Amino acid sequence: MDFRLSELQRELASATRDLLDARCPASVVRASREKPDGVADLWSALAELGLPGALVPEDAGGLGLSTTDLLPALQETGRAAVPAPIVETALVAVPLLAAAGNAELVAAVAAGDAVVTVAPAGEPVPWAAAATHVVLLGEHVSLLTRAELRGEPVPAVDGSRPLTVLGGEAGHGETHGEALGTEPALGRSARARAAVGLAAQLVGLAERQLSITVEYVADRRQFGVPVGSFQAVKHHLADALLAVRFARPAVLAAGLALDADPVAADAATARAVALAKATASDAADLVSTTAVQCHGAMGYTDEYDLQLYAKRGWALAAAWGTATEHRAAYGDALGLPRSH
Amino acid sequence: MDFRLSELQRELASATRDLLDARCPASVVRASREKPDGVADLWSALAELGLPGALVPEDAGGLGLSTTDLLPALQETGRAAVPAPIVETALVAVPLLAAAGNAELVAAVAAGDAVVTVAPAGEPVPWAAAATHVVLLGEHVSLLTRAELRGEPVPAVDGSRPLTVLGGEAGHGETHGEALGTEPALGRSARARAAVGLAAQLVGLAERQLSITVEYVADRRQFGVPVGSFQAVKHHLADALLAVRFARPAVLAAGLALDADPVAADAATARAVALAKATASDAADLVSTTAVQCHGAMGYTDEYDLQLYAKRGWALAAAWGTATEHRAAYGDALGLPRSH
Amino acid sequence: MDLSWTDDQQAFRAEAREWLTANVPARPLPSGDTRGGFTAHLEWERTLFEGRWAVVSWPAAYGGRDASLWEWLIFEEEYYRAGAPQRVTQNGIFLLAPTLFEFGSQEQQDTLLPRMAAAQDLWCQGWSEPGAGSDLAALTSRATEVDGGWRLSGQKTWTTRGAFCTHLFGLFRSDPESERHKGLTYFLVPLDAEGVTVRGFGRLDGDEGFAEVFLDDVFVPDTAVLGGVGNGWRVAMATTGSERGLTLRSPGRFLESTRRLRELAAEHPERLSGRVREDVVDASMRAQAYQLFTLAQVSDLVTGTPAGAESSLNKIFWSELDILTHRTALALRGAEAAVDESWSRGFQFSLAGPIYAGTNEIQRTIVAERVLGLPRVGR
Amino acid sequence: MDLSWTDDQQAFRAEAREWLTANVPARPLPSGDTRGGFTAHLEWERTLFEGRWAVVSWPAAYGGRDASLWEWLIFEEEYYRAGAPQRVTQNGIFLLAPTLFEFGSQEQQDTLLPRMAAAQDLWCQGWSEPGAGSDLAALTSRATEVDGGWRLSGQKTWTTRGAFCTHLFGLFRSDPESERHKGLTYFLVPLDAEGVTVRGFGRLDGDEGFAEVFLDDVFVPDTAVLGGVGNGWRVAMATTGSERGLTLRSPGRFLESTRRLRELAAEHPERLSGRVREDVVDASMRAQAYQLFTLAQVSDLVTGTPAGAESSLNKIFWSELDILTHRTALALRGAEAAVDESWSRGFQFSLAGPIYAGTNEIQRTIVAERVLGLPRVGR
Repeated sequence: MDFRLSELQRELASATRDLLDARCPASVVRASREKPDGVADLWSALAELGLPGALVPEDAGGLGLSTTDLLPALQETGRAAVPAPIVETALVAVPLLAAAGNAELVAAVAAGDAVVTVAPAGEPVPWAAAATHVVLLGEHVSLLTRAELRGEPVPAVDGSRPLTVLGGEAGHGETHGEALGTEPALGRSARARAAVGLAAQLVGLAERQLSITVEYVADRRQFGVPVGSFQAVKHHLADALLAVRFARPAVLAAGLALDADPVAADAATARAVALAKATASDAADLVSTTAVQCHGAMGYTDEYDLQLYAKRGWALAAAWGTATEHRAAYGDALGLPRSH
Repeated sequence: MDFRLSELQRELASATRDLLDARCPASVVRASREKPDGVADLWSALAELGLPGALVPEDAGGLGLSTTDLLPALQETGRAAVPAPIVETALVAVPLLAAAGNAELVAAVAAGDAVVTVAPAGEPVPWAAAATHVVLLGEHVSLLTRAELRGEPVPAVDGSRPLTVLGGEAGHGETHGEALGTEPALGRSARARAAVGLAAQLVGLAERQLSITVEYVADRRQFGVPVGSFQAVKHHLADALLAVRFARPAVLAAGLALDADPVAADAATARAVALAKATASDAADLVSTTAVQCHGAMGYTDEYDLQLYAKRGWALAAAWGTATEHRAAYGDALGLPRSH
Repeated sequence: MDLSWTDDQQAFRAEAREWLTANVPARPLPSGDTRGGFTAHLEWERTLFEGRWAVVSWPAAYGGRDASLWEWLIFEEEYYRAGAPQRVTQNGIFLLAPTLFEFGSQEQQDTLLPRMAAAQDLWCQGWSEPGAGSDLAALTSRATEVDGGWRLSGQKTWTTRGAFCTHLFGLFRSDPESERHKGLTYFLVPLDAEGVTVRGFGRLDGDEGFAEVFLDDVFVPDTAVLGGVGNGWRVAMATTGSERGLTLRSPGRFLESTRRLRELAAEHPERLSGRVREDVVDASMRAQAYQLFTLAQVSDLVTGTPAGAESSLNKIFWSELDILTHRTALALRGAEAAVDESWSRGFQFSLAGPIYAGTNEIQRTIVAERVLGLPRVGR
Repeated sequence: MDLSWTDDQQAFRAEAREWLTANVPARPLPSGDTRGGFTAHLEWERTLFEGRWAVVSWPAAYGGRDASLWEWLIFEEEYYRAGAPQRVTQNGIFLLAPTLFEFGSQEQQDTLLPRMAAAQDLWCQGWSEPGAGSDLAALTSRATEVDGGWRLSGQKTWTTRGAFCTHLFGLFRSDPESERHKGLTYFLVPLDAEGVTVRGFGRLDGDEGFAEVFLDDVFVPDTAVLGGVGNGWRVAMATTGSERGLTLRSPGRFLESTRRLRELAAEHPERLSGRVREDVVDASMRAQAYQLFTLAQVSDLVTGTPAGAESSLNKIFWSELDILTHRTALALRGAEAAVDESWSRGFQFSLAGPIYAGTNEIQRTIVAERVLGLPRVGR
């Protein structure tokens, strides 16, 4: 029993943070709103660090890591609101491609040459224009090249995470393009990894917003004192911190559960995943509401960076199951009846 | 359109408050915990004022009032936590007895000689030992004398509102004692009046707890200043006041809805009743939690009077439908689907 | 005690409904907080004015109908029920006009009100400054008395729709020696005056709905003073009172938004489990509770009992209801909540509710101190 | 990173489970906060002690098992899982003992700890006074130095189970010139000393679980001082740190209470709609989140990273979880919630959670100032 981060986790997370501090400040996230085709430079840098291919075996050009190994680094990609499908590529697509034996694309991912986004059945697809490939994740799991994808861009709340709504493929009741499989375990485990990867990013997003807010209220003076010296502000922010601190271990535990049960077959795994996504979504949501409120009108201003992270948080909280949906799933996994 | 209290409402409420200030201080409520047989003196005084028979026509010895006329006075009986079934007698039983043509008992109620409690199907009965009669309110509505009632006292959270659990009669699927009717409208409208009467008392209970708390925190000093000068305490109490202020008009509107639709047949009436009980229950609950918290350990002390009103509030919030149940009913009355 | 409308009031409602049904644009206008949308909304404002529905509670001489507060409430209900456009003239009509009626000279009223009603003058609010947000009394923009008038200098910010308006009302420090609430004067400033620079900037939702207004030695005549030199705080507080209370957000708005929420819910029955169904109902109930609370409040108002600090209760209530409504809508939309459309925009806008017109923290303190009588020591 | 238990830890769990299964009373004892129930609980404490399960983390010499913090957590899980009785010795074992281990002389430890473990000495906490509740530093009970010891005078109140205990630990003002946190000394006082009067009084739930302790010129020897004269505040804060954190409320307690909540839910499927089902799940999830948070925290603790102000987060979290759990249980019970039984008692007790061991308001301020680093100016 030792729930501290491993040396490897700490080092990869720290290298990721250093990279993103330099290469993905708020200005890059902001500018990406005008560049739906993606941030190729940033992706190359992430690939040099090994993140897209982190789960690819070492002999295939990857880092050979487990889901848990990667989560703290993904948290950093959340903190920086990386405007690219890193969770989708590294955590969702790679194991599906590897299982289907598409070694070529796996190698391209590890080399940084492929960017794979994922289209969950019935949900808008993020970063489709920036991706080289799209995995359709429904009853049937299949792979399209971007050229094969038919869909329409729709305006997104988070402009740095552009959305595409699919046409005929939306339901994923059949295979389009290259078949990756139809076993229920494929989709189930991929959805679980997506939820946990996003949960890690949500924790990072929450931490970022909290630190922006703490800095602001310590500095901003109203009524002759720092805004952060008011009891109401202190207590709001203490609650926000609490939510973040309790989400973090839940996310890591979900990673461990998935590594021990990669097909996500056990009820305990389902519970761990639901706990991670629900807790992290709620934490990010509470932090963003609190942050906007503690900033006053400043928090309601597009030119101020807070909103970039708040909007990414709202987008990720809504994706791959809302908090309420994950609570319902957790209850089901506990065998709790549902009634009218 | 004029939503101010009428002269009659104000005068009856004011007379009730004066009477209860004198005859039902906290010490009387406290002492009643040891007297399950009731507070006969206090009941006589309430009868002299006309409350138990308020809805009885004037030519039958009553005040000939409407439900709405009576609600502000009932709010005062809540504020004083009157340890007797005044809502059950005046608002629930009297119209049932009158409809069934039991003029004798109606006259006895108006004269202050009868105390009638009500046993809703499946719920514990309050003040059974203090009542002369019990109305069983289920699919069948019937009347028992206290001597005919079979039941066992159970310990109550609110010792000044003792509880009895019925035996065979609990389901009320058949008539016991004297039949009062089986028309659905009878039970439906009686339950609606009970809910609204309790809602009025809950508003009074909430107001009482709020005023006790405001007085305490203005006086009590910690850290060199009154506790009530801390922003956190101020904001908690502002939220509590808000809940009470928004519950009051909802309760009065439910009275008007019932007076216009005495059989509670319309969806709008169902909504008005659900709104009143849910809002008043939640207000009383928020106020009591806030009051206990703002008092610190003092609020957690049996010898301090606050708890008498808090416990009555919890008991009434749980009776005749919880806030969640009334919200579900409101949704049904709006035609909102229920799903898994 | 009576919750029914008179025949006259019902007739008024029928007339309003008929006119709105005939005139409300069939398709929603683009957001009035963008330059293009603002123009479209101005057209609508002029249509309203021509139908004499722009300012129903004002005297007929200024373009109104001398409607009672009851009729105003009815009109608001019908207005939202009809899905009519947002009122881009709101800050003038609902915030400045009550102040003009209370403190303005006859000449100010006669000159300004008709043009405001006709959406010829478009007013924005100049309260906040970079260093004075929730703490309005910290403002530093100054007014210096000169021959025949005043020179204004300073910077206002977070001015809603400031880039599209023609006039600004706001507070300036007219006594340089003064501090906090003293020595302030309420000025009325044309934005085309020499020395005024307006820069629009984006809100959270991306619309250019805010502006910074820079004033560099801007001359205004003595008639630009509203309510007397040095009386600015008292005059402004009368305005912020109406802002946070009833007139800013009437119940009709929330009755309609919760009706739309139930429509959305009916489209997503698969999501009506857990807290979501109860939240949909809760929002609907709160909208009704707000309506009833308002009816009680207006019953007092029309019989001479002022609302006072209690209007802070309105502000807290509707702003939280608005967040609940939109948060629940997004829960119903699931992953679609990430799409930029009216519910997600509305959610973002709802987050501003607890901030503008005095933060909810300030409102709670006002309620605690002025309604409950808690001691002011400490914060 | 590894969330699995070692073979030794699993063996420890199995041994604890076996012993508890064999020894936990089949029927729940009457409340330990009543005089009769307290006696029954003392018997249980002695059974625990005889099985060497009373103080698992203490040295074997004092009756413990030298168990690690991990094993302590495991024991707590098993203890609550088995439905074992409340620990009426809790205030001594979990609050005083850590202080004795840190600040006590060898003689104090050797004398007091074995008697505490064996439930021969029963300790209650003497912090609060009528004028010093959440503001502990305002206490006025005083200690006057005399030949060979001290004379204590004053009044302590809200002392949990004070009427049934034999000893009190608490703070007294030993320097009459001192103010606030200075000049305080931590004393250990036998309640049968001359000049001590104890009056029990009822809690919210009606049990006589509180006491007032009046001290009238009570003599105690110098050995009654814990941690040095004038060091009382520092010594006491070490204790309140453990109180609010982990040791007062371990995850096992909430894993068990939420398991019972789900049992109750399964008995009331007709009420599992709306918010109620989601609240049942939410409480269960929070219990698991608390367990995971604790595992992370203990991972740090056992490798030398102190918890510090972060333990305030535990206190806020478990106290709110406890209220949610019981509030949801009452919603499931509907009208039966008015009956006085374990869930309604538990609800009332849960309301004390945000008050005792430092109110949650104080904890939030601690978190904001010491963890987030917000400025202390103002309140």
